[in-house]
Amino acid sequence: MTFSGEFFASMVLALVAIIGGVLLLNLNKVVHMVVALIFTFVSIAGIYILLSAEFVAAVQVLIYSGAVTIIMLFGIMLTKPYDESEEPTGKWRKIILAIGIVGFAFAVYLGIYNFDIPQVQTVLHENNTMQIGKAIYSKFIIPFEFVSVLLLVALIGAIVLAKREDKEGEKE
Amino acid sequence: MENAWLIPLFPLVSFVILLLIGKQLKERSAYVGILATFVSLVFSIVVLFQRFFEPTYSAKFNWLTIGDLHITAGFEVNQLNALMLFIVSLVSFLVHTYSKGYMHGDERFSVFYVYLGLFTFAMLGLVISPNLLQTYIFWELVGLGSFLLIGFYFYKEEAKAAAKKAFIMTRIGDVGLFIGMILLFWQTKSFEYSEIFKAVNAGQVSGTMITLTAILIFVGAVGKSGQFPLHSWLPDAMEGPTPVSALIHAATMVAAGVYLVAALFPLFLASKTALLTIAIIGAFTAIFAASIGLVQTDIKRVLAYSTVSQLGYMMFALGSAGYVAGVFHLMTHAFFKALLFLAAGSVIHAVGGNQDIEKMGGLWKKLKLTGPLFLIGTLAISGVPLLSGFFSKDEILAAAWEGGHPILFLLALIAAFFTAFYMFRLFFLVFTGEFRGKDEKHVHESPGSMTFPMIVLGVLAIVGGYVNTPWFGSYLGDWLVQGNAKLGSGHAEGPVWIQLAATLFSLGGSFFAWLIYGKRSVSRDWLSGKGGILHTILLNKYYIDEFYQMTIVAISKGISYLFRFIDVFLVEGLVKLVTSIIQGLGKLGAKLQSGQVQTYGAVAFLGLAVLVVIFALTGGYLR
Amino acid sequence: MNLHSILSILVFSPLAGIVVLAFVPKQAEKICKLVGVLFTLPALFLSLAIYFHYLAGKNLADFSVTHSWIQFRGFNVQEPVFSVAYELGINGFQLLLVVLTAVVATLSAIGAVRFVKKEWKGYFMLFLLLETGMLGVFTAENLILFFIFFEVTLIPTFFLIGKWGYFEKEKAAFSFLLYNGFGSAILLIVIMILFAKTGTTNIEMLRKIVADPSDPISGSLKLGLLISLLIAFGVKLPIFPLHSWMLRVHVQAPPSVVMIHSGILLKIGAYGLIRFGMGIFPEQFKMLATLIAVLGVMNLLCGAFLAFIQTDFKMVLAYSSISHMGIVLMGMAAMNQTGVQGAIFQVISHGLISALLFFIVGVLYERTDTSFIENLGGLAKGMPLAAGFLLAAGMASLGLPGMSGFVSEFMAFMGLFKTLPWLAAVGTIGIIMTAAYVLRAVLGMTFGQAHREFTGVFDLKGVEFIPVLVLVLLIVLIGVFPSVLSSPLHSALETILVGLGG
Amino acid sequence: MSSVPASAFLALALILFCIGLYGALTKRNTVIVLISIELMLNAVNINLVTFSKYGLNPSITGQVFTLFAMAVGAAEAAVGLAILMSVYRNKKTVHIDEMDEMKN
Repeated sequence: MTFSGEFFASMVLALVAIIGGVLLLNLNKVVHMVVALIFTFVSIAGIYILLSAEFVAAVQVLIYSGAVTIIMLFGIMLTKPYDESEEPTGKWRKIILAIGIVGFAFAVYLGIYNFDIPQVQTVLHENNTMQIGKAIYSKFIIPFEFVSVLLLVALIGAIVLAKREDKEGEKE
Repeated sequence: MENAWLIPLFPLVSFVILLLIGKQLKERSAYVGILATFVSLVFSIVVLFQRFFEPTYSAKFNWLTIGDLHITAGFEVNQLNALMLFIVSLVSFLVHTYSKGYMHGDERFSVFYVYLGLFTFAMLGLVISPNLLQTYIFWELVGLGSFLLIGFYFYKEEAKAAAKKAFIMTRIGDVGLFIGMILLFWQTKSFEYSEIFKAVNAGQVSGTMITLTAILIFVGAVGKSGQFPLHSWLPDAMEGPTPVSALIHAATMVAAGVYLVAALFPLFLASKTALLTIAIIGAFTAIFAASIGLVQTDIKRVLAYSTVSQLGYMMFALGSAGYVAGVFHLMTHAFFKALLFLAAGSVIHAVGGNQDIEKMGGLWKKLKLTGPLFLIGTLAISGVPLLSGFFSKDEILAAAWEGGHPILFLLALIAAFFTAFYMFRLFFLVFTGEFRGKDEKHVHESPGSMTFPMIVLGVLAIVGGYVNTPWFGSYLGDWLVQGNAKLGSGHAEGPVWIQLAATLFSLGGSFFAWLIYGKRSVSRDWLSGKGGILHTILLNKYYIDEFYQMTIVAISKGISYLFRFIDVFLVEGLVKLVTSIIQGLGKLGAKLQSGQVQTYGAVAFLGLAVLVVIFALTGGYLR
Repeated sequence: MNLHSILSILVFSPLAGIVVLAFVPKQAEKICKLVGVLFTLPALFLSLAIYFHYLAGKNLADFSVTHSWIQFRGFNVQEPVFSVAYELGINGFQLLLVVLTAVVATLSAIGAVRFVKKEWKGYFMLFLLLETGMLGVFTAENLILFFIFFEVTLIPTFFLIGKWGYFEKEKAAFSFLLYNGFGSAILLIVIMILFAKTGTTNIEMLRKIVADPSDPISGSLKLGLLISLLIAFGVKLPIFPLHSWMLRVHVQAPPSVVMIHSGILLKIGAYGLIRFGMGIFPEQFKMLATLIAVLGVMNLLCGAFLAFIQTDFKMVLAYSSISHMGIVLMGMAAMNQTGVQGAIFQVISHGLISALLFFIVGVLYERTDTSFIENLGGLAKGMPLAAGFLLAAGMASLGLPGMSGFVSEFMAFMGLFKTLPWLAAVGTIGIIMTAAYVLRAVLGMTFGQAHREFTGVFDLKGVEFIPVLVLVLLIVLIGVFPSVLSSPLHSALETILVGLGG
Repeated sequence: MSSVPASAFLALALILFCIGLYGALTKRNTVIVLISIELMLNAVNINLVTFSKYGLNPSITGQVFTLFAMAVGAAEAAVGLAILMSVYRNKKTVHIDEMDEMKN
């Protein structure tokens, strides 16, 4: 294994992503958590670039680091008059869950450890966006349309749900 | 004789007709019943005479098939059956006639005749049955008839209790008969009397088995014939109308036990133990019941205990191998006891329903016909010479002497003394002295329909004994044992002093009663004063009922409550336990459904994690 | 008409009544009742027709019908095909039960005309469904079909109890469903195991396969299956510790349903035990005979003693049913022709007697609003006919000769006395106790002084006479001429007893 | 050719997934729970992209799928927050353990 720039970059990005995740769990203030989350999302975008997925990386930054984080911030602001996340749930549950998760991780890691597939030369990085566009508009046209419908439904649903029902109350 | 099976059918027809249209016929129902029994009587007399000259006739058909077993039903006319047919149809005809007067004015008049018809049918059916099963069937049916008639005044609590008691106590005996019958069946593969005797005589049945079945069957007879210890229903059964007491509880049904033992006599003869048991129970019952009869004050109860005592006599005779003596006494007893009951009914009728002898007295002048007839009955039952009871009692004592049970013989003699005493006590208290009740003016003689049967019975009570006497010849006895030497000789030869002793004892009893109750030269309190405790015990019938109440009834109640305890606490408790476990599980499940989505997720994930780890450790996808 | 279709018509004729009822308006009380009663009649006539055909010498096998119905096999083509056919058939034993069912169902429908006070349409629809179920149970020649019909009887009964019963009807209905559901679950397991092991559910075939020495089921499994069957049908019968549901049902259900329930539904337990338990597993049944006899005596005595101290006449009758079912068990346990025939006789005789008793109870309850013995004293004065019939029914129940109860009791005891005399002797205590509790209850209700004045109490009248008279006549008929039952039974019993080797 | 092995990216995805899972199952604040779920989605996306490059048959499909997943995730976040808003209006809380309307 050579100590290449790619390797270095990936290590740093991974480290930042993990630290972001850990901070997400351990910070007290919710807003701080969101900031930690942004770090994670951005470094994941970096990882995508390393994996020759430039378009996905761009979308990641746009949607996650941008849109989702902002939505979350709005959610926090709208719902939370007090900031601290209070006494967390039971200690034992945490411990048991931690053990369970570690076990799960271990089991999955066994699979990853044994992941040994010969690398094949790919052309993903060349005209990545165009490849994606071609795939989406030819092979995946129907799922794509479904996704648009889904987004529409989500949009309307979110509006309906979040809309205050005061007006109806006033009418009656 | 081929048509003997018709005899029970006439009362059955009467039963059915009256059941359907009795309400419309009202008191005319009596004519239907009387006519039916009269036809039966005529047929019975014809059959009886035919039987004198012809051999036994029997017929049968398949009643029930169980695999290869064919259970038959049919009828048979042998000597005993023919005689019983005659006795039963005669008494029943007379009682039907008598009831017309006695039950006059009762609103359930026709129902009474319905029951009488049913009973007569069953009783006649019983005596012509050729096999044990059929006997058992009719045996139970007469029990039903008796039960219905005892409970005829259903609105009286005493009648209700007496009917119940009669049914249940006889049922206890019946179960013995039931078991004995079935055991005997599996031993001999037949219910037919003839087959059973054949098997027993051929030695196919082991000795213990014979003894066991004989005693079990005797238990049935004990129940029906009111022998100790199942006697106490019979006096209580006097709650029924008096004609019923005469018909069922004196002449016919209670004698069925004796009849059963007589009919199965060859079986009993095969077991010494069984015979001895019968003799002991019979003799004990004879003296036991007689002693109670000494102090009772209810006219019908005195007669009832007398019946129990006389039935004990018959059993004692049979137990002493005196087949003829037992059957003979059965016959004479039917006459004079039915007479006594009918006369007692006439007395009760005369004094307006009162049955307490302390409130009677001086009726001899008022009841010109009933009085002498009652006296005839009293003389006959006391064994005063020249009347029927004398001959049959004498026969029994002779048979007992022959049978060789000196102690039992002595008991029987004392019982004879008691009998004479209480019967004359009854007679003197009722008919002599001053009237002690109220309303003397209303005392009147009974109508003709009631006196006619009494006269017939009175005649028979006098002459009935002459068919079998040591002086003129034992026609009845010889005829009864004809063709069946095993049953013993037709006449028991006893020394002459037995006759003398019997006469002496019975006359002594009568005289003693006269001293106390007739001439009153001895104070009435002499007895009760001297033996105060004894008197109380006798008056309370040896506390047998109380004893049963405290033991058997209490025990079965106790068992019932025990079972209820088991049922309520153990069974229900077990069910509760199961349901509560399931409910607990359900509650637990409900608790888990806390609505905490996160917990659900955690549990679901942990489950997955466990599965995945197990999968990984066992090498799952790595293989 | 084709003989083969008769059974199907017989079984499904009540369903036609449901269809007709569906078009009847709810409020049309008279029409509902009329249709309900009328559509029990085809089954009655057909079953009687079959009975008389049989007496005339026709072969009952001519009536059996087979259609292929369900077939499936595993993924592997080589596996054998599992097939379930629609098979109805009839032998002497089944014939008697079908006749009993048809008779009691018709009488119960007539009774319902008087006893059911609301929603006649729903009542009769459920009732007719129930009748189809019962007829199907007794004619099914196939365990799966049997099970389906068995379940068909459960559901309508549940609703009939739960909706038209007395005060605690819901509780009674639920405990009915729970216990019987438990029983039928076990039954289903047994059927499935048999099906999986042998590939058939036809009863005849199963009998042959199991009797074959090279059968695929091990001895211990057979024993286990038989014990499971004993429990499954023991709930239905009921056998002593499993009885408490049945008490509630008897007390709470409407009288016309109890007539059916006590008269027929309980008999499914006995039918199942004799036909499947004894028929398919004779060897194992022999091993369990003593146990079954002990259970029978237990039932007999516990029922009798408990009936002795009840204050509610319905409870007396409920315990008396338990007690009488003990006699059925004892007869079965005798394992000889006498005993088994006695058991079957008892099944039928008790069906008639309990139907009669519950009908009379229904009449009394309708008049007086009570069924407590104490409250009913002295009824003979006001209602002499009802009291008389009650007494007759009580006498039949306590096994008075000349009535059906005696013949069956007699044969059952006779059979058991041959094999297990001591146990039978203990059982005879039950005979005495039966007399004691029946008389105590019946005399308590009819004899004695009337304890209170009943207003508007009137005797039996009109349509009420039909069930009472028919039942009394049948009871007496069987008691006097038992061969009306024993002759059809003959060949049916032979086949069952062949397996017992004697 | 890349010098970084595919397992490294997969391991990163695993770690992120586990962190997200832990957060989703332990945090009381519903917003954080939603964020954690987003994190898990991201971890999955990393896997998809990784396999699109290093898989047995590398192709663009993995990336297309990631895009779809992102769309769904975004929709989920929006709707989830809307529901949260609605709940918050009614119950004045964002604590997940107090939202037990499904109880019993």
